[in-house]
Amino acid sequence: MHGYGRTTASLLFLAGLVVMLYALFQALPFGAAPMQVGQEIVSRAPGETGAANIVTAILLGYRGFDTLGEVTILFVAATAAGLILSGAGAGDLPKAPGGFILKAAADLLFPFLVVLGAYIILHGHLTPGGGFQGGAIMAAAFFIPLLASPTSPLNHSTAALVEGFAGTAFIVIGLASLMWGEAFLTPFLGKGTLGDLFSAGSLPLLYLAIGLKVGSELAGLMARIVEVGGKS
Amino acid sequence: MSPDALLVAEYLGRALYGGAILLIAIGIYAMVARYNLMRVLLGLALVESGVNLFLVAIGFRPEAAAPIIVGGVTDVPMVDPLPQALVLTAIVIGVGVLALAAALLIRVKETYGTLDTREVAKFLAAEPADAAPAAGTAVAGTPARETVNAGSAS
Amino acid sequence: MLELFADLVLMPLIAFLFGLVLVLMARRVRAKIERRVGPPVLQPIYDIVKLYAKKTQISHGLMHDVSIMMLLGGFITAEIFLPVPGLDGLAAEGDLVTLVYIMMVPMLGLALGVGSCANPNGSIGISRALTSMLAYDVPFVVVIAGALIHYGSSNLIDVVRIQQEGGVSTWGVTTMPLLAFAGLIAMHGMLGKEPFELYIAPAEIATGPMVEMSGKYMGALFVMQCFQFYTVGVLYVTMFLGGGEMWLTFLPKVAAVIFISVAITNVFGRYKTEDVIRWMWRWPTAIGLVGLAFVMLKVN
Amino acid sequence: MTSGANTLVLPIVLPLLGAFLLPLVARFGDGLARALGIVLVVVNIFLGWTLWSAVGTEAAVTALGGFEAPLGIVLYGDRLAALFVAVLAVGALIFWPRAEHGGVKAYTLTLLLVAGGSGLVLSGDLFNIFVFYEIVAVASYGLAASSGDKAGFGAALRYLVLGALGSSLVLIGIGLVYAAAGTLNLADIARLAPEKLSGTTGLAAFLLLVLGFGVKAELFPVNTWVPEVYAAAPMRVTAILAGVVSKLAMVVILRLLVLVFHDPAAISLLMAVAIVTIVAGEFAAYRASDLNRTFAYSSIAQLGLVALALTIPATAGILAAIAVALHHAVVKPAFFVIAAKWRGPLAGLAGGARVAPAAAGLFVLLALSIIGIPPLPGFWAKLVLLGGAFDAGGAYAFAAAVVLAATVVEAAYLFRVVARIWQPAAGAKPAHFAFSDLSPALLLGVILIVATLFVAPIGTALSGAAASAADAGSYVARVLPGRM
Amino acid sequence: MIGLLDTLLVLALLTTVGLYVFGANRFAGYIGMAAYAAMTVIVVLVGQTLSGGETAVPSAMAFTVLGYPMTWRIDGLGWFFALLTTGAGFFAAWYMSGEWNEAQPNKRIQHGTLALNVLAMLLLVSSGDFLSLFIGWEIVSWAAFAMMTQLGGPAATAALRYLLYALAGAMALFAGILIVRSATGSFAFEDFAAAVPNLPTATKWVLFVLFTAGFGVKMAIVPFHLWQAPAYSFTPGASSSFLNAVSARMGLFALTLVLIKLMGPALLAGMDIAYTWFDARSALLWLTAITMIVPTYIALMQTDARMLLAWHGIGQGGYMLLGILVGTPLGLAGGLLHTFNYATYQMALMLAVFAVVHRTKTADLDELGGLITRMPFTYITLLMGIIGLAGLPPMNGFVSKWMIYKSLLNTAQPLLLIAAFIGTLGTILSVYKLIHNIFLGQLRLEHREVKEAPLSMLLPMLTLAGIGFVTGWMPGLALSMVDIAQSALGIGLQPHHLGGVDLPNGSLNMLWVVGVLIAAIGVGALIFYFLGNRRWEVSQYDNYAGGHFLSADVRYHFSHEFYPGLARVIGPWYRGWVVKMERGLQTLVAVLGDLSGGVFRFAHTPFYLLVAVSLGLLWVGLFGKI
Repeated sequence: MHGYGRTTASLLFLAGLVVMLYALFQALPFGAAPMQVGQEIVSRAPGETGAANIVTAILLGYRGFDTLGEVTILFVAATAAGLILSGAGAGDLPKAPGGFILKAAADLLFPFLVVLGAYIILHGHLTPGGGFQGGAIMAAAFFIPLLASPTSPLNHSTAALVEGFAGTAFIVIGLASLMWGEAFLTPFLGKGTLGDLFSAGSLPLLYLAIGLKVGSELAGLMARIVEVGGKS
Repeated sequence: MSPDALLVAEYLGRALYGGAILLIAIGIYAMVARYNLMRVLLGLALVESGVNLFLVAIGFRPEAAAPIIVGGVTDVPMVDPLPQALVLTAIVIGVGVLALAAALLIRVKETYGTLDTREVAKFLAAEPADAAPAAGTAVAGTPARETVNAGSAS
Repeated sequence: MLELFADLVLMPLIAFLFGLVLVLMARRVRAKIERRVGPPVLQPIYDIVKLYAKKTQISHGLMHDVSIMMLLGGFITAEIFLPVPGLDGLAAEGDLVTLVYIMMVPMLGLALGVGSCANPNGSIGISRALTSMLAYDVPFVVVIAGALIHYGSSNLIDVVRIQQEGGVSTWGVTTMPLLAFAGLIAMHGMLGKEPFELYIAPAEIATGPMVEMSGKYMGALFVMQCFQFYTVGVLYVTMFLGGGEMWLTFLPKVAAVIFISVAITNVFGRYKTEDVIRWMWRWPTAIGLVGLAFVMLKVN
Repeated sequence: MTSGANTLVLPIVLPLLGAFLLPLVARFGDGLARALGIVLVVVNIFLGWTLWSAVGTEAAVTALGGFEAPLGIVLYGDRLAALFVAVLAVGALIFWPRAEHGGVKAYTLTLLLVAGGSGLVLSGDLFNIFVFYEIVAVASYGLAASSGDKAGFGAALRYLVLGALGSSLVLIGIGLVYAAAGTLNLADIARLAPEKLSGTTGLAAFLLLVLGFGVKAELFPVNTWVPEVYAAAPMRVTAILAGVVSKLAMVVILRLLVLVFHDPAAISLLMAVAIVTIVAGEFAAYRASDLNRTFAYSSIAQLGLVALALTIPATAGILAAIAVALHHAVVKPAFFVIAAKWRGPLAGLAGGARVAPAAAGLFVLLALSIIGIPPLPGFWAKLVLLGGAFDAGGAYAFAAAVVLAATVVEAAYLFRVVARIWQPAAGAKPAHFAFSDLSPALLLGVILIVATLFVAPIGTALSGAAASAADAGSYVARVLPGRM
Repeated sequence: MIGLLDTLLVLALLTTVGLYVFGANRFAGYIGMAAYAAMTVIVVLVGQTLSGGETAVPSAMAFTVLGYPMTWRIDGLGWFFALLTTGAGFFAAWYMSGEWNEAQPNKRIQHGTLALNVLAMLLLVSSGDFLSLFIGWEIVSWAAFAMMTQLGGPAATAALRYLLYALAGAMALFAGILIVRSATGSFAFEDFAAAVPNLPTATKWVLFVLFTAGFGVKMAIVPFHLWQAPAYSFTPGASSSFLNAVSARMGLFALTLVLIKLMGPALLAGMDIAYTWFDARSALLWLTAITMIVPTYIALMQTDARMLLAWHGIGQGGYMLLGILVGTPLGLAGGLLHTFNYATYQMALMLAVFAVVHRTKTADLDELGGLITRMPFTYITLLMGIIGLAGLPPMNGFVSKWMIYKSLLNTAQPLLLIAAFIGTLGTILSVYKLIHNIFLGQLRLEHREVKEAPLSMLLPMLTLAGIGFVTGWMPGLALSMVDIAQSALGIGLQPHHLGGVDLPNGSLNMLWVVGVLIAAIGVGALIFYFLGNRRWEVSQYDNYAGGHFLSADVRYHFSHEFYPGLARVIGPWYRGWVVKMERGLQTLVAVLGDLSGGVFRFAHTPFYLLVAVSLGLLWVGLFGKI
């Protein structure tokens, strides 16, 4: 395991892997995407979901359940990280303040980022972007001030509150359709006009929940790492 | 579809798949041949990127548009939207895993004082305090005296 | 029924009397070879009478006595199951295998008796005796197995009948000479003669099994020797020399068999235990196995 | 797609909902959070049971979001799924985390594990399976490190790196499948597989999927995380991971085999992996230095048995896989309960029978069952497995011979421990068991004995479940009624 | 519908439970005696039903699991072994009823495990198909294991070895019954018996090997013999004698069932081994020949009385199997009779040795001697036992050996006969050493005050020896029981009368043989007592020393290395090949274990994954369908 033996062996196997993966991928018909399901979705999505962005239609409609899982993974990761880091000696070392420029810039950036994030979330069903992207920007909005002034930590309980409610909201929206005898996550509310802000039924609501949840989770997660990471 | 487009598609395909494989290979190399856990994690991130690139590349069609309906026009050829959705999910999953990994990394460094995989492996292997290696040499032996004669002349 | 009863009485009696003759013969032959005069004719009887008449009859406990009874009882039983001319006795009720096993009873009796005498020399003697029994019995069982396969019957009456109906050409010694030869060697070992008399070895272990035997105990051993000579001789004659058609030819055959043994014994020294085993397991056994192979070829 | 089938989603979303709410509920006290978690797990048991009794041979299918089958995600609830939903919940109930190992966060992760695991077995969509697989994986990474044990972090990180790499393989595999078949719905793939996935691409996809899912399913050689994690994680986590979670990955492989990959080459690949897993596990266990590792290796071998069972054609194989998996799910957690108290080198166990007769007796019972001694349930599981193997003949007979030989090794290391336990103590005595320490294992022991008594009805029930799980045609017909 | 068999099994179950609960009671031995006696009575009743023309007595117990039916019923063969089992249980319980009981700290376990073993064996012998046979088999194995380990001590170590052998055998068996099911579609005996002649030769061979190995392990057929002697001899007390007498015979039961009843000797004889003169049956016959010789000569070298007897038990098993495999009615009767006879004298022997151990606290043949004066009745038991074991008249061991020899002669197999004889010769040497080193020679100083074994132990011993004598004198008594067993095998019965068997080419009538022998010994006694002077009993130590100094203060007993000359010749032949093979196997497993363990312990996990993926993809590329 020591010396160059492993490197050599790794390189050999790696070379083999590369060759074989390449052979494998070359056998795939590139540019002739199968489009079995894809084509059908493209043709049916506008009618069924009312979302102009077909990727969004898939994410929230056809594969909405995946998205729930995805959100959950972030939540799991955040919880697990919290669990793992809970024993670490957080914040017993004084952290260097970020300085005035950084602080002022962060304060300045905050509203812009929040608004941008909200915009991207709300237009997720119309344009590229959506809950995740927006949520990430939102998280950045809360995370940047933390980097600028490490001494004022993020309010984790608020984040958790937002997180919890957002997640609950997603599921409750999903469960709501059960009451009408429909399957879980069946879109409701009117589909509206394709391309309008208030269209695509409940999908934007889901995106909102996702955005809030992703934002709070990412912020919490990174904040935790920073809090502990400052020490070691 | 124009022959040009097909040619472009072929080269693009090679480039995209090749790039994906390269990313994966570099990532795996970092994970396999490097001893620093941080690099292992970076390698992991590379592998994930490579895989995502591969997934996106699957959905490519020459001369097709992004899967967003603009102005109600639905009959333009669009790239397969499904892999894009998948990749979006996969990216987020990767982020979560990496974040957790980072958290673990911090604890590993804190606990063992090192990020060297060899040291960590040594620590793990040595964990059962006085691991008696000879725990099973003699499964069953008769008391010494009897074994002498327990032979066979056959 | 009466005839059977007569058989049962007569057969051991004849065995004892002719055994005395055989013992006498052995001693006289030995004397002749050593250029001595040798004992008088009645010397075996004198010996036995003297021993029984001794005043102190030292016993080492009940088992010692019982062993003497087993000794005599075993041989008497053997005589009864061994057919002789005109007297079949109970030979039909137990076969050659039974006989071989019955002949082990006196051996066991002796061993137990000697053991209970609590003399280490006796125990060593018995250890050697049993070891040499293991040595000579291996070729012996090869011979027995071959003979039984050859005759197709283990009933000694049948064995005798088959040989007598066909005359000398069907005698075991002509139909299976190798087995007969191996049998002779095994028998020689069975009689405990040189070079196979390691268990007596007076210079080493004070005569071994006999060390605590005196008086009538020793006398019983003398009687046993008579029986042993007779039994072994008759067994050999029955298996290989046509058995007994009439006493006049039968007894000389028995005597001749014993004579061979006592005649050659004097030219030998004494083998060590290991050598007895090695020798017995090598030569007579090999000869016997070759003989057995011939028998099997003939049978199939 | 009856409206009743819509409740299929509940075993997934209710624990999920609970998990989201738990941090909020915890503000009103950890006890409340704990209670809520336990209630939800019990509800899941109930849901599993309901599903079991509701579906006979006809599985329940629901298309989520109302998007019909190949387009959206479907959940497919047959008896197999119901069974594992219930088993997972029962496992989580018995081994609900202790407050000292992570508190509310551990409760949350356990609930998420339950949700993810239920999704894993219920989902009928390849990518959706991957998502749930990741939920389960990430939750278990977190739980694995939750003991605060020093070795825990290193072990968990090793687990995570391997798991993440495995997930990447799964993703490549899914990519290959999608590139070839153009769909992610399992039934749809099943429909298209003979045409599109019978070649090299399909085989490669299968390889990648098996290696990827194999990380959780403890298949050799991607199971190297097992001994360290099981040794370092809190006992309750180890019990759930070894007992139930590893089986969920097997259920996925089962679905793949039944529906998609019928290629004999794929089968023989899995068989080779299974045999190596069995051998490596049993032999490594033979030389393991403490109880925890012994059981960890043993659990590897047992999952090798499950994998081997999956390769056996037709219902027999699936029945065997379910039987072995269920049996292991009962036995191994109980073993880990014992190992939790009896740590350290095996030599230190001498005198255990004196100190803790109940634990020692239970150990023997469990060992007998796992070796496969009649009339304990382990025997019937092995009977079905080996019977199927010998019926199939050829390479299967060889595999069966390996299993039988491995069983002897298994007995050697288990009963070596038993002999140790019954020896008089030399030096320090092994730990004493309080009733509460041993009670989960005792409960499992009772389950084992009850199962022995009712082996006939259980066998019948499992046969039914296996038969419906093995019926690929009915799966496709149920999910894609219009597209046959 | 509760039949006789159900009553029997329920009674055995109740006894087991009862003795496990109340075994510490001082009356436990009597409870056990009563229970086993009742069981024996039931078995006898079953025997009456069977000899009345029924082929089998069924049990109401039946299960169907996973579509496999399991049934229990007892036929003649099972009945025979059931009788041995309950009888041995009875004598063991009797032995443990009095003083023994008071001396034992763990009598509850002794009584409980004994009852458990009886129950397990009854279950086994009454199994009605391969599945119930296997279940019974496993239960028997583990019951024996429980008996060995629960009492701790050296037996536990030996038991571990036993366990591995037994389990390996059971696994072979498991494979066997599953192949049977695959080949015939069911676990039923009848289906197998009907289908086996038409199976492919390879399948027949596989089944033959698996069943022989699987059952042979329990019988300790060479080369699976290493475990038995230590495992059986270090189990304390009456339990050990029970194990010795009947436990290993369960292997014989199963072998007889499968090889003789279901497959049949003719079928085995038809399975030729290419390029040799052997077929399946003769190959196995030679294995039994080796089993008769090798363990016997290993026994000869033992220094522990229990080990010596246990090794002989293995050799004796060879005789039984030899007779049974000969496959003629005479051979079968001989083999089965030997099983019965062996049970009587082996149990008597073990009980006697344990009586000695009970009194002197040692079974070391180098540390005993001269006990004949202190324990005369134990001596008598042991004497009768060894005469039986050596197979000399007038004990019953002779009759069965005679029948086996005779069957070999009648089928013209002289080499096997020679092998059997050689085994017997070794036995004679060995048993003489046993009785000599314990009872003859000079009494050791520390044993001067040893008392005779108590009546509660003497009576069962003497009764067993008596049974051995009576069935030696009148073998017809035992042969009529053998008849019932033989009638279940379909080979035909051996005609017999009270004194033995009549054959055209050499008969045996033990009534005469024993009668004459006893009468002749009586004549010897007459000669001894009425001729010559009265005997004068001297001290045992009043010995002639041939000039050496011997005194009564220092006791001399020639017991250590009793056969030095023989040991010098055959000593080098004890190469311990089987031991070396066993060690080699252990080492192999350990090395493989370290290899696999090393993979995990020094895990560089991503590397393994890389290797696996690369190799896997290579494999896909090479073998995948393009």
